[in-house]
Amino acid sequence: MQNQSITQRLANPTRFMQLTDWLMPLTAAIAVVVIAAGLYLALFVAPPDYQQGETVKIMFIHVPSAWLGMMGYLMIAISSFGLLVFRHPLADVSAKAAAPIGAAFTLLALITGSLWGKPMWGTYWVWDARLTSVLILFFLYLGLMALRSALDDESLAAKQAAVLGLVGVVILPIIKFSVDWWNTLHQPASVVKLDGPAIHSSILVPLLVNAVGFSILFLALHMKAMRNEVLRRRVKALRLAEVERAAKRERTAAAPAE
Amino acid sequence: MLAMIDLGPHAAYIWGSYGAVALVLAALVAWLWFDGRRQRRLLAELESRGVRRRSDRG
Amino acid sequence: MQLFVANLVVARGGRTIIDDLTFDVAGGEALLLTGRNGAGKTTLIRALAGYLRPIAGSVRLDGFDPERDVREACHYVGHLDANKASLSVMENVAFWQGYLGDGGSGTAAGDALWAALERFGLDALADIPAAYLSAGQKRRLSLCRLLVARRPLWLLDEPSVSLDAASTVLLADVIGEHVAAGGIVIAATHLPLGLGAARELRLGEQVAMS
Amino acid sequence: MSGFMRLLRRDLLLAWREGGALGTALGFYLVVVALMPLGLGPDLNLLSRIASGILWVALLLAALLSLPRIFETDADDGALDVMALGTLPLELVAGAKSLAHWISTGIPLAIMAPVLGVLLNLEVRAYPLLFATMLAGTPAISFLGAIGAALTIRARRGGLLLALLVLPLYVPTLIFGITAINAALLSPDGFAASFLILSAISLVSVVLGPIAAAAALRTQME
Repeated sequence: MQNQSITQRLANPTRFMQLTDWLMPLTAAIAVVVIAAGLYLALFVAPPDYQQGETVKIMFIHVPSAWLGMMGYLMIAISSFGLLVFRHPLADVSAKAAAPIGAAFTLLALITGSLWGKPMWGTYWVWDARLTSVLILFFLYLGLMALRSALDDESLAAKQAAVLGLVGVVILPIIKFSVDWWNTLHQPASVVKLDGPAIHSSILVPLLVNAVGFSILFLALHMKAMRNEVLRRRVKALRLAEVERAAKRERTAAAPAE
Repeated sequence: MLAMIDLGPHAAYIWGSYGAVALVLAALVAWLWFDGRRQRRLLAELESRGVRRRSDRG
Repeated sequence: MQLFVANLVVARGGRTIIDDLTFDVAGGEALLLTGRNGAGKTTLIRALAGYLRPIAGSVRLDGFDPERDVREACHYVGHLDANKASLSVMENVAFWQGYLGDGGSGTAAGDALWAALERFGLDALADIPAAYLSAGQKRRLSLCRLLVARRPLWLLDEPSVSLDAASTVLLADVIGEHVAAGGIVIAATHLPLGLGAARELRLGEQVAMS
Repeated sequence: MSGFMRLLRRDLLLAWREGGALGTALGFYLVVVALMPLGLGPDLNLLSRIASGILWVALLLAALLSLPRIFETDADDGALDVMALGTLPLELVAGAKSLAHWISTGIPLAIMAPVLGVLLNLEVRAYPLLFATMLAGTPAISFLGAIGAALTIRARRGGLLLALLVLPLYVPTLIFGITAINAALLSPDGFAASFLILSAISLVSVVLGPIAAAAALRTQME
């Protein structure tokens, strides 16, 4: 059993709990340090943009939030695939735990984006392709959570949510390419490009540091949410066992009487 | 220290953005924290008892 | 205390189900309603509880506060359990205790609540949400409200459905105690509840088939 | 504690525990509002002009969706039958449940409305007006809606029927809610008259809704 792959070892919820017991706080601590560094660079070091002035500082949190909003959905899609195809025992836990976190980052992307849009475009919101597609991503998150909450049977909810999660993955390329396919107000991608980033390193470095920090934070939050979900399922199992025990006690108590 | 940096005419929007991020993330962390504590408490209660009687309640 | 039912006529969906029924039950008596399916057992019970307005006849409860409506003297246990899945066993009973009862003082009410849960073997499950319970446990949970709120007239419609043999005996005991304390029980049932001294009212014979 | 307060507390607790229903209503509100600009085109001036109307209509639809919850589950599991035997008159049962619906759905929807106003380029000075009119108008939605909810408990296709029955009852609230906002945007003193009528409609609903709903509940118990 020495050469189990990491996914196999993680597949066991008990092993997962043992591992994340120390890994989660560690990840959270690293995230705090990296984000602190990123914020320092963003607020004190990065120069104002020659076009956008100081508002470019919003980008340092807006872009990582948007990335993680999409990352969260990718996480759900992969977990859904893992559940439907490999019946991985933790896949559903992962998919369920990622939804509120991804939704929170998507919401942050929308909020910071509209606060950036007001000084730049003169309005908090425009109905262009990028903003609309991110809003639809947010709806997808809401739909996933609503579907789960509407189904009482947990294993049914897991499969239904996984199907929805996989169907919804088409939104990710639409978001990514919306700025290229439709000519919109939102600026096109400037970091992830085939011929290298189009922005100066004094702005790129804080952005990347923040992006890494936010990603690590996402992992820490996701781990914590998964731990909570594993515990919630244990509580559920124990409650069922308790009900069973009570029923059995009655049967044995009743037996001699008859 | 933060007050020293001059963010120009749009400072409110910038601080608003950072504030929103702080607020939402703090809410998320608080929710995860309290949810975790609640589940642990429920689990401990369930594991610790065999049969509960009213005398436990006081 | 005595319940008088005089010349009761009840119709449902345009059909006369109960036609000119007269009987009375004294305090300390249990009345078993029997008869084939559709003979009007449920209809009679729902009419006594005040859900159905009779076409003619009267229902009178002597010995109960004349200022108050008869329905306030009734406990009704029907086919449905009236439990909330997301409330715990205790929360369910506590709500009905406060809502149906006279809002007795804290400690006494708490004792009555725990006594009822223990009586029906649910005390170990007090904190478990009702969603987890089996059908029989849910049934016993809904029977708990008979004990936590004191009401003289019990109207029970098939109360032993989904109860196992031991719980049925328990229910018969609880009914027996209520009767012994001067209460009135009217129960519709297919099963013999083991109520030795109960009178029986056979419905259906006097109903004209249409 | 009175039976009214007990019932109110229980219904709020249930709404909180089964939070999915509120989440679905809020999500529905968001989606309906977001669909409008997609259908009308992204003309921000146009959107700004019709924003308060869209927000009000979408709020009505979202609230409508959550109305069956007032009585349906309690009717399905028999709790309503038992409630009818309490010392609390059925009118107050209906009142407590409508009030719980207003607190658990009407108020959150009203709070959500100004947030959604951002999507429709609503004028900033209209935000407090919108919130105030909705807070004053939503009690009518819950208490009149309770009538429809009580009438359709045992109906086939209850949800669609409910919309047909209840939406016409909402017309006065809708008209005066929007009139109040528009009047206030045009002249500072035009607000009061419409707002008072809106509040009066709500007050009348709070009185009439539970009476009618209780009558409907009595009939359906037979």
